[in-house]
Amino acid sequence: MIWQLDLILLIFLVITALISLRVRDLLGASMVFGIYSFLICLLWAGMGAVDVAFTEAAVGAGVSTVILVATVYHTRRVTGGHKRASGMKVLSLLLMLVLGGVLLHASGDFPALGDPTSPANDHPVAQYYIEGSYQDTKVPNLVTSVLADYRGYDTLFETVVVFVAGIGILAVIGVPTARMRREEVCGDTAQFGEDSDLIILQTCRLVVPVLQLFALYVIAHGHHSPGGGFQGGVLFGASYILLALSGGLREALRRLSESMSFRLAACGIVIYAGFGLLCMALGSSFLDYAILDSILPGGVAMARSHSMLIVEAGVGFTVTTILFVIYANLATRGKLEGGL
Amino acid sequence: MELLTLTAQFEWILGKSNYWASTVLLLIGLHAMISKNNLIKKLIGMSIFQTGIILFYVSAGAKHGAQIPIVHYGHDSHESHDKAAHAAEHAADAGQQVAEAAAPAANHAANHAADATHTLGETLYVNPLPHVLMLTAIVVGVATLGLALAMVQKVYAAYGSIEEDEVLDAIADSTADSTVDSTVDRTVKGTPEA
Amino acid sequence: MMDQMPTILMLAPFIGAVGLSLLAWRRPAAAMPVVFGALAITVLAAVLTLREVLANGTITYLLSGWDRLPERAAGMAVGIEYKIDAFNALVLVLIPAIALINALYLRTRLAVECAGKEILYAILYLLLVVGLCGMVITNDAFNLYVLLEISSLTSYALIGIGRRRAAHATFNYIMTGTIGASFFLLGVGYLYIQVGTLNIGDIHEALMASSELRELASIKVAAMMIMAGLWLKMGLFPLHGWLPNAYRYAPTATGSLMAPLVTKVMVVVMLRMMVSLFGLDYLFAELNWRPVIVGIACVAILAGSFFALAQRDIRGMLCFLIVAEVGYMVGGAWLGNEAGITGAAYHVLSDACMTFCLFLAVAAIILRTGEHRLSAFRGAFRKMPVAMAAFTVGALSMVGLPPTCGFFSKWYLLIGGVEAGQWHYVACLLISSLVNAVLFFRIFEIALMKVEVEESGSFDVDALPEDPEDRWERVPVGTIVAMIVAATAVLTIGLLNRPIASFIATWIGQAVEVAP
Amino acid sequence: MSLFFDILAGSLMAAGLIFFVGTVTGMLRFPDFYTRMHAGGKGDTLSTILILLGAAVHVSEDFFHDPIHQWGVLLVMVKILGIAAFLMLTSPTSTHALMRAGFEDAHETDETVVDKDQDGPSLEELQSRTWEERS
Repeated sequence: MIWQLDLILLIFLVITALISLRVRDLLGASMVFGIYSFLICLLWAGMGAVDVAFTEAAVGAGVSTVILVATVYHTRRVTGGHKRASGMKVLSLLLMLVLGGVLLHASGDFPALGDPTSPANDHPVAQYYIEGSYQDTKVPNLVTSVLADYRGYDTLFETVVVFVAGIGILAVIGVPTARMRREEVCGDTAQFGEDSDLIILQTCRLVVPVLQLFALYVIAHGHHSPGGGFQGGVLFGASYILLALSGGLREALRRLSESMSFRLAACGIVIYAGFGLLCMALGSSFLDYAILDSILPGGVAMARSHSMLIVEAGVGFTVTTILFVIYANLATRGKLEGGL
Repeated sequence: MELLTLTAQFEWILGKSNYWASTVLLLIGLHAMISKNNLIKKLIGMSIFQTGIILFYVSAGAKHGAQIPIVHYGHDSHESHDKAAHAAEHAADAGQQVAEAAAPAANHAANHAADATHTLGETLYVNPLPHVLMLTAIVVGVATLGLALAMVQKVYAAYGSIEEDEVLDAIADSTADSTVDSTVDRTVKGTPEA
Repeated sequence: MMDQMPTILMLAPFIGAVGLSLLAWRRPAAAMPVVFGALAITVLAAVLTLREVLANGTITYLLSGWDRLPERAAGMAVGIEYKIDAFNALVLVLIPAIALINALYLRTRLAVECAGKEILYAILYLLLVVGLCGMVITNDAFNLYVLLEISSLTSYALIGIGRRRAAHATFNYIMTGTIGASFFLLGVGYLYIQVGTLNIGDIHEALMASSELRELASIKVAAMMIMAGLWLKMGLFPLHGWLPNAYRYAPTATGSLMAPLVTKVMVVVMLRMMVSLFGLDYLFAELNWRPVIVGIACVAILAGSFFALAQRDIRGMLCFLIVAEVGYMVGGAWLGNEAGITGAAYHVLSDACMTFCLFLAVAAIILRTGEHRLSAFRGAFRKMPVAMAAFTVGALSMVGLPPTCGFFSKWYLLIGGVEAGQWHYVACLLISSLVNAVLFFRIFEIALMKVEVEESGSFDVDALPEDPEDRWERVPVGTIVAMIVAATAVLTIGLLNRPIASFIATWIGQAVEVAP
Repeated sequence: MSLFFDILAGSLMAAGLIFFVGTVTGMLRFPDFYTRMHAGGKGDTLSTILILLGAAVHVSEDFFHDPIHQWGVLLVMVKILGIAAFLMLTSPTSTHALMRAGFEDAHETDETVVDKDQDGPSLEELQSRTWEERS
């Protein structure tokens, strides 16, 4: 942690936050918000939270910005001034003053930033994750082992949150009749990117496979380096979004149709929960991978390690497909036609 | 003497800077959520609000002079002595930069270098638990954002505007026009139960 | 098998939802059978769990098999665990049971209100039940947040799936809900930075063990943020803005599921936070926020009641009654004595049942008459005897007349108020009951009146068309069964008042005893 | 040896920063959309790649000094070069896409850049042509 860099980033964070809220042009605001996400991602990398930084770069700066832009494209680009009376604003400012006072008062007795002896860092649980988890699971990336094993139940429901978002967006703006038609039309052979620019098309042709390979690497290598199911899944989903942007949504849907997406997403969750159920069937508690050493090679610790890999792959399935579905629906107002 | 107190004050401020920044971001976001008129601006505010909280958690798990939470590959328990020495070195490095905060840690690590297993966790790696929690929070945040953006598109489809006052006006107009409850829509009244 | 019941309870609706997405993407007919099957298994598992808790005391279930070992992190929980005590177990039966009965009503409405989206609706419906059960069952503060978000996201979608007017109401709900959940998360963060663990039991022990910790301002702010977050989610009076419109404009089956469950589960979470996380000693002996919070609750009760009186829309009226009821429960819980908390916990059960009963009856009446104003009730006793019987039971319970459960829970709240010397709370409770009485007897008057004298002249109910093809079609059997079950539940919970109250009292006793 | 690597890495990064300054100046000072994108696209790509090369040289120092982590260092270098190659491909493409979008959106050229009196197709004419005709 370099405090000079830390301070500069914090100042820029506040500035970009204010700018993205002040700008009248919503497209500009979304872009500045993307910059904000990248800055905070740097801050986290600086504080040693590499997995968080990776996720923020992929999710916050990537996906959030894309879906914000998609919505701005389909609604209005410029926001007017405040026609409403500023009463709300004054009330809100008063509330912020009170809340800010309370929160700053509370921060008075926090341990200093980066203090290794603070309660949170010195607690037996935190110590145990650092000291014991490698022995328990043989996974060098502590974040992965805590994420997929010690708190695997949380991660299962985190995946479900993503799934719910996909289902919810479809339920809210999906157009059922247009959708049926769309599935039929997908059968006919539209040429890949017939109305696209040659340069963009060729570049995307080159980039997409590399991106997908890298995404698989991120998922598979999550045990040893920053990354894992979520980050890899987001990257894989991004490759389909890129395909949709360059060659047309229709082309991307031909490769990964919406119903197939949801089936795969459900498959991902089934892989995760099914592994947990398998542990139950073998007589232990839900998600207790240790019991799986009877069917996986390499002893108890390696059984945990292998199970985590499989579970992360399940997460990857769900995140990949749901992100693409979210993009496809938001970019077409739920009609799955046209697009950005 | 005066210089020393000044440094101490400066360090105190540095020790709180992240928490203050997280509070500021949180308040900026919350204020935007409450007072902005444009729905997309509200959502940007929401995301900023959430990052404020994430910043708070990640700061709670930060440690001076610690490495990213990935155990170096190939090192095993018999090499832990080596690691502890490493840790002491790192902590000492940090100690030079921010003397007061990290110096106890450095001493601690150096004293117990032989008894490696107990000092490892304290200084060598960043606390991984907040990172895990915040991965979840980021994903939850983007899921909420996606659903909320879908809602914005639906509002726009219904009222042709994403400015809150215009939407409210449109709602007031539509309720003034018709006395029919909009939840019991026409299809419901028209078709009998199967 | 028996010790796996808590997980089976959580996983049955979960697997049902995922299975629907996997196998039945284009088969809307599969939606309802899966919902019924999954919820039936859940209810069964919940009942078995309740029996187990009654026989052997609190159940602790360790996920991922990370038992608390002395050599592992000094006996602290490194994984996530379930903790099911007596009250939890009772609520865990209530949630899937109401969802199951509501599914009887949902079956008749699904194809009409969500045409083309049946499967999506069923998936969200099941996952909402997962989220609600998960919040009650878990013993980990952060896991509670994740499940809170699952239940929030599903409820946003379940409301937003409705027609035009639902869109803006849902957007407001998303804003409020996110602020609430984030406040909760921030409060948990403040606890985490001072205590270092996320397990509710471990945090509680740490707080009990160290008086220095209890003195810290950040712990107080943590309590404040957690409470504020939960109040936003449950719609306590000044923060209730999202509630009426969201429940009013949602598809009717969503309204009748969420109105009884979502706010009530939030109250349960609040009670758990008060009893199991912070501990009553800390909250009442050291913080002394009682006067303020009971005051807010009083305002909430009065405001909810009078807003309800001013409503012309039936469903809007019920929504404001919920606001008043939330005031009852928050006030009761913060009275700080055993009777008050017993009353609040009891009122969670009874309010869930009576709200459910009223929403079902009103949905049936609105559907049959096509009107949403109070005038829909004209001649309703003759035309829809079952619906009106259910409505009457629910209404009497709201007013607080004896054999219904509303009477008994209010009784405990009153005793609590008297014991705590909070006379203004007692007065508000009585005034609110009186207002409810006025409200409902006005409706009964309309419903009983045979001849309506209005500007349109005389109006005879018997002259209305009897044609089954017309909008006066019969109420579907499923809805009738659902209403009968709900009304029976209201009466049963009332008649079983003694066992339930002693049950809750033992729960509080045990929970307080754990604290040294 | 170490000094040599430090100087090389430092000068590469410094060169990158100088080009970045040029990019920023161009983005701010050039008169119209096309010239600004020209400055942005070119300068941005080159300067980022220079800075990445500087970083690669900086880590490559350990390759010779730290025999334990030799292959790890090599992997990091390869990754950095991979990023550089990726940028080489994508950054000009995105500039092109933006330019084209601006062109189809009929952004006006500035008169100090394009002499309007000169013979040749106007912006409107160019836009009305099909893609084949344009190229």
